Amino acid sequence: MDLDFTAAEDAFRAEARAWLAAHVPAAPLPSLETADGFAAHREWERTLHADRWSVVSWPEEIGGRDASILQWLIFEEEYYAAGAPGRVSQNGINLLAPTLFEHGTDEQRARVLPSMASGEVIWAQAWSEPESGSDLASLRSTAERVDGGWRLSGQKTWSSRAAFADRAFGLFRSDRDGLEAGKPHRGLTYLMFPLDADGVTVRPIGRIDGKPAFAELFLDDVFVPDEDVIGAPGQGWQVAMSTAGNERGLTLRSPGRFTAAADRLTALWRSEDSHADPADPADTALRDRVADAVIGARAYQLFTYANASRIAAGGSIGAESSLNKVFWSDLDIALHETALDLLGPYGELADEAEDAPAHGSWAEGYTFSLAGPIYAGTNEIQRDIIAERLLGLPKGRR
Amino acid sequence: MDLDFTAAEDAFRAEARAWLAAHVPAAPLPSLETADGFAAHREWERTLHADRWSVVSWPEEIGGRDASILQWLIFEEEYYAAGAPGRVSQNGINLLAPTLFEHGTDEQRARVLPSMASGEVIWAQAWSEPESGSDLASLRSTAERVDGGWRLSGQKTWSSRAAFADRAFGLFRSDRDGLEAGKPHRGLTYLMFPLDADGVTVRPIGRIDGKPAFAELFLDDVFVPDEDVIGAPGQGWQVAMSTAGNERGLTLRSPGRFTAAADRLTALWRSEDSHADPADPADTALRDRVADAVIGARAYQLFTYANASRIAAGGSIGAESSLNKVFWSDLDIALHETALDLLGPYGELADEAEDAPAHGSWAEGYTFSLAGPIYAGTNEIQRDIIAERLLGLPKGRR
Amino acid sequence: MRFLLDDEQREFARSLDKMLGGAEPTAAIRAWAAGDTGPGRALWARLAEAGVFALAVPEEHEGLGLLPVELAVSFGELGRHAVPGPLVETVAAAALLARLGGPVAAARLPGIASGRTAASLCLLSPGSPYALDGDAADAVFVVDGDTLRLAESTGPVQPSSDPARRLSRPVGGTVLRQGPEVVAAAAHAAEVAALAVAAQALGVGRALLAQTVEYVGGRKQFGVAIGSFQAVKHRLADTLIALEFAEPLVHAAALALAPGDPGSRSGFGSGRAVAAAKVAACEAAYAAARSALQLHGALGYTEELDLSLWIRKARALRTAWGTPAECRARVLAR
Amino acid sequence: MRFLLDDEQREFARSLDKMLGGAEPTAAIRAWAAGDTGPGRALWARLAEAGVFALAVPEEHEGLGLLPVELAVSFGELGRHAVPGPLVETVAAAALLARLGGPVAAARLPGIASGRTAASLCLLSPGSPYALDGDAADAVFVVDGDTLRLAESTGPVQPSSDPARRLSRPVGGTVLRQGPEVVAAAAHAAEVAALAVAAQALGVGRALLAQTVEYVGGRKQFGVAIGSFQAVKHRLADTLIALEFAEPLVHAAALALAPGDPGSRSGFGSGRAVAAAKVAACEAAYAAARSALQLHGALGYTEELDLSLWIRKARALRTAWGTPAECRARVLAR
Repeated sequence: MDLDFTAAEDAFRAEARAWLAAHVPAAPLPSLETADGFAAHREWERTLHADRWSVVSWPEEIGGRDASILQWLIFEEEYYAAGAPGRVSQNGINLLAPTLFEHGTDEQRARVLPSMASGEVIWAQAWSEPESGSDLASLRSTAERVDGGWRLSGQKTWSSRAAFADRAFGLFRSDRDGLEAGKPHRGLTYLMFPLDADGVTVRPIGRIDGKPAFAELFLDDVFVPDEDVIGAPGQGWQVAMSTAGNERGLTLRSPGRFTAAADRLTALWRSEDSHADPADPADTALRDRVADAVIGARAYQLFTYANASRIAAGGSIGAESSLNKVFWSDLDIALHETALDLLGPYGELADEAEDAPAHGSWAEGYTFSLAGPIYAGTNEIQRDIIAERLLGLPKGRR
Repeated sequence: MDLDFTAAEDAFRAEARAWLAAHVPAAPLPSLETADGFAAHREWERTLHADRWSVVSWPEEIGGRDASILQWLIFEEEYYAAGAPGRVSQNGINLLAPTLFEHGTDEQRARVLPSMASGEVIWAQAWSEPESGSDLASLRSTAERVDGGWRLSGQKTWSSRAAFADRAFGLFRSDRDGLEAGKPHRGLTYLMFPLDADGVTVRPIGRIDGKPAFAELFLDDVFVPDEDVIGAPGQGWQVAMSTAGNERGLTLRSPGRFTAAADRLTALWRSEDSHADPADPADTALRDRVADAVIGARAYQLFTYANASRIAAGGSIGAESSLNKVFWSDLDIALHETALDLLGPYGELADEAEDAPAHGSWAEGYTFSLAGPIYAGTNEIQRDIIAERLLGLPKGRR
Repeated sequence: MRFLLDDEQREFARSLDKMLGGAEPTAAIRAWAAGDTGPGRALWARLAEAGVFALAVPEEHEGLGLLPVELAVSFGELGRHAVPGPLVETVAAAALLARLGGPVAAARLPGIASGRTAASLCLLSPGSPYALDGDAADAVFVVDGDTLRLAESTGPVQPSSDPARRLSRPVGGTVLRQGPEVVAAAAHAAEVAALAVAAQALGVGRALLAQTVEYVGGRKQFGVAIGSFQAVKHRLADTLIALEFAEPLVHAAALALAPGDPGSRSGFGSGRAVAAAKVAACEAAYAAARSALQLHGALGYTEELDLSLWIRKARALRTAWGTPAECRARVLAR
Repeated sequence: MRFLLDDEQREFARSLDKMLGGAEPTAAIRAWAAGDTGPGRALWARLAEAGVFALAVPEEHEGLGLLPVELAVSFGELGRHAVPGPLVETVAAAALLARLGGPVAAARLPGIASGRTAASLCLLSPGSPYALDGDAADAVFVVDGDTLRLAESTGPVQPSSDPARRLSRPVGGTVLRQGPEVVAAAAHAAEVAALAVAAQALGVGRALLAQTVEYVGGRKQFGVAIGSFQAVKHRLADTLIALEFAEPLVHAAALALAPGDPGSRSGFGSGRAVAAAKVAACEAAYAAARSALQLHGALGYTEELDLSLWIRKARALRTAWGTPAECRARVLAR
């Protein structure tokens, strides 16, 4: 058992750190949930891609570095420690790409992945529907078989990034038999479609701070060619779920985000941020909360190292990813609440305010953290999964 | 709206305070969950009774003072502020007596209440059975009709005070029809019985600190005469429940206990207890927890004043007593955990330890507090009641 | 003792509730956040007509005297409907001027009572550098140590995470009064402000709970209403408990601020009583906001659902006029 | 990096678990609490035979060297079975003596490694005035500032709320060593002790969770297993989460204490790493105890159910060898 990095890993870290130091914008980009910010972040993806930092874990021939999970974790640690911008392309890279690697055709990979890596095409996810939040199997949007492809109809919602993105992916019901037989997971098909296609209407939805972080999609007889079906028609649920448990459980939120945030919080507490009033070191109530954030971020980092080691040793993680989800989402909120409390009267300010602290984007980070316990399966659902699958408690109506 | 006391109430408070100052034992009595302590506490009940302080809210002719709810609250505030001993007779006074006042016969009241007031007879409750904890309606112990009375058989458990008490009261199934018809609340009869009767075996059970705070009762064909049935046979559930909601919701734990405990906690935090190390006033983590205990105790006191005012104005409280139960039980644990943390390395000591703090009985108080969320309906059940009856959320399988 | 609102107070609450419910306050809030204070000022006039601001103005200045219980009752309803504007600051300014008396009080208080004057108030060090809605207020009062000023103008609006709260720094201005009486009056005004915030937070929390109870009773997942899930039930039960036990603290704090101060009888003077009410009510409201957001799922995370108006206010009230830490320290002060 | 226990370490844990499971430790705990240390010492001898104490003793003194990972693994199992006695104090004393070296080390360490010597250790100011199980130990070491003493005797037993922990104040004794090296060695010993407590707490928490999961799966109320209630499920899910995330902190703390200190690479030196592990593991175990007690209902509140042995230990470990507040301060120390 060890926590040691190889010389190659150390070199990789050093290279990433040096590149980031040279390239990360000095001033924070505008929020990626705005039109200007989205464009700026797309440009940043191009910069990353130019030096092969946008998709480090992908094969070299499509812009990656063949990085191991551990190297990816190292990159993420350095990335967030450097204060680099949020990743506007993460829906594609974290959710769609693993599915294409496992279930896509060579043609699909060759067509989709390079433009994803470069930021030329930004992807939105289109999982939820108005009546199907946590209960994803009850989807109602349809894909109707037509000559050479499918026609999509229905409504998707909470489609993150869709206000400004280029394309989207999601599940559509191509066969009602499963639904009628009480097996709603059957008869779904995994499809990709352009957001500017005929019949697609995108209605941006303002997040709680007003920024259009997601959108409703209205689909009215939208044609999608067969080449944009991933996996077999009717097998969409299996296709979507097969990559949900393993590495995706790790990559949903990388530990580097939290170790970097905990470091910024510690600096804020130590008044290294020029904005804050000096903290009284004896103010143990805030000290304890800062310490808990540091401990939590470290625990999440170590837990991830252990899982990465397990995967590297041929193991896999399944329901364990629910532990991850609950832990980081609770940690993220607590960490940001602590920051706002440290800021006293300035904690109320939006990041756009002239007086807002120079470092941290604490208001945006707090807003973002509030979504954590809701998206990607609410924490209530995750706790049910933990209790039933990891502890073996009896299933019950909830 | 006011918080004013009348001159008569002030005089009542002054009289109680003076009497307590003159009579409360200087050294704490041994724990009432031990044989010696039980005897000492019974003796203390006699002392209270001699000057009509044991049952202030009862009529004058049976040893009380006809005190209003508000006077009772005043008495309790003074009682606990004076550091007076725990009430070994509380099962009888708080649980059995209200039922006798409402459903008992004149003969029963004349026979039972005076010896309860004097501490001559100490009562244990006998509600739970091994398979019926929160699900009280599923009781299985039986009362079989015989000439002139009933014969009790079965097993009761978690009978508090029963290790040393004289008599007990509880519900027994006198008719199986309700149970078989899926209406388990029907066919129960409310009975009183002596703990030294033929056929009764009392097996004391050690609380988590080892003290025999409750007992199992094995009943083997125990004869009870008709005169010891309260209310109509078969109507025991209604008899037991009819007094459960109203004043009993207030009297289960009086606010005076918590305001006094919060004052002791504040004194401990201020190092007025000679035992404690001086607290750093800047140690805000502990300060905040002490403040929360003070605020919680005050809130509970005020909430109770409001309820007492509502009852005095002819109103009643029903499911609202579940709010009370959850609030005080959570408060009690938090308050005692804070005390133990204030005591640092001394927080681990049992109260019997030579080095234990002179004031507070913090270890015993902590142990006692842990039972709060369990007894008298677990807090899980109480939260279900709050959600369904006060918020109107749909009933569901839990 | 009759620690219950009387019929008249209840009726006052009901009539405010009814008036506000019919006045489309959410449109006024969204307009206010966008810089259009017109609908908000129209609402302000109706509140003045109902007597809300007069509750903080003595009778000799065309008010109803300081009536803290009625003030708490009305701020409960203002919170329930998330009414925008420098409501707290206006009654706190009234309390400050009333305590100081003299020509300044005579000049300003009648306008506050009648609703002509929306005031803001900024207590610097300790306090906040910002005046709430200073750009929209007719008068911005500033206390710095023992000096009371009327600000000349305010700096640029500093967006709050609750856009309906427009913060700015007061600039310059003329000295209205100087001396130790200013310090004492400002302390009194801060207590009135904290009481008003506590009452407002309680109303905000009640509204959040009510909206959430309604939502979870209707929203179905896995074939049943999510309100039948025990985890949902228990979270809302805890929300109710916190609000129910904060309410008597708010009422007691109001009594402690009433002339004659009966609250001090049980050792809870107005400073401690207000601080206890503020922390309990604001923490309860913030917890209600967190629960409302979580149980509404993604819908609760949107700005277009009116719920967001209350969620954002709950967060901001938590630190306004006394952070939780400051309040807890005050509860234990001797 | 391979941040996983290897097969040998897993097998060591399994064999200890099996041995302890067959050794009726609960009888030994109850006897120990009653002052009969016989069965506890018999268990002690078997632990020594399995090599547990040798893990803290260098090879030159008949030990296996300081092997912190294996130490953490074995204390996890000691916690899982709630083994009584001055286990932590003995390995901490070994670490202290090993760091000091010299004749004292040579005289005492072989006995510790072989299980002949059960030691207690008391670090005064800052620390605790008590030696755990000093009355049952063969040697009670006391560090006061820069002085190491061997206590002559111990005062009367001061009952702990965990009766299996027998506390007493060490009395008198001879000076074994004096100087700055004592201060440094004591600091090292305190870290080893905190690591051992953290690992033990993790085992205690795991045992509490396992017993509770089993109970709620069988116990029926309202016609169904209480483990099917969502409130019960979520509480136990949270218990598992806290334990699962404490475990890697304990392992990392062990690595940080290993000679060569690779843990310092990521900025977590042994002091911070041990403190983080201690607070996370002990809070997780205490929360597990609270959940176990609540979900067992009245049964969990009894002394006769063996569960009580773990519940009481979880509470005591929380403050032993570093309170949560001390640990959190240390995590942020530079």
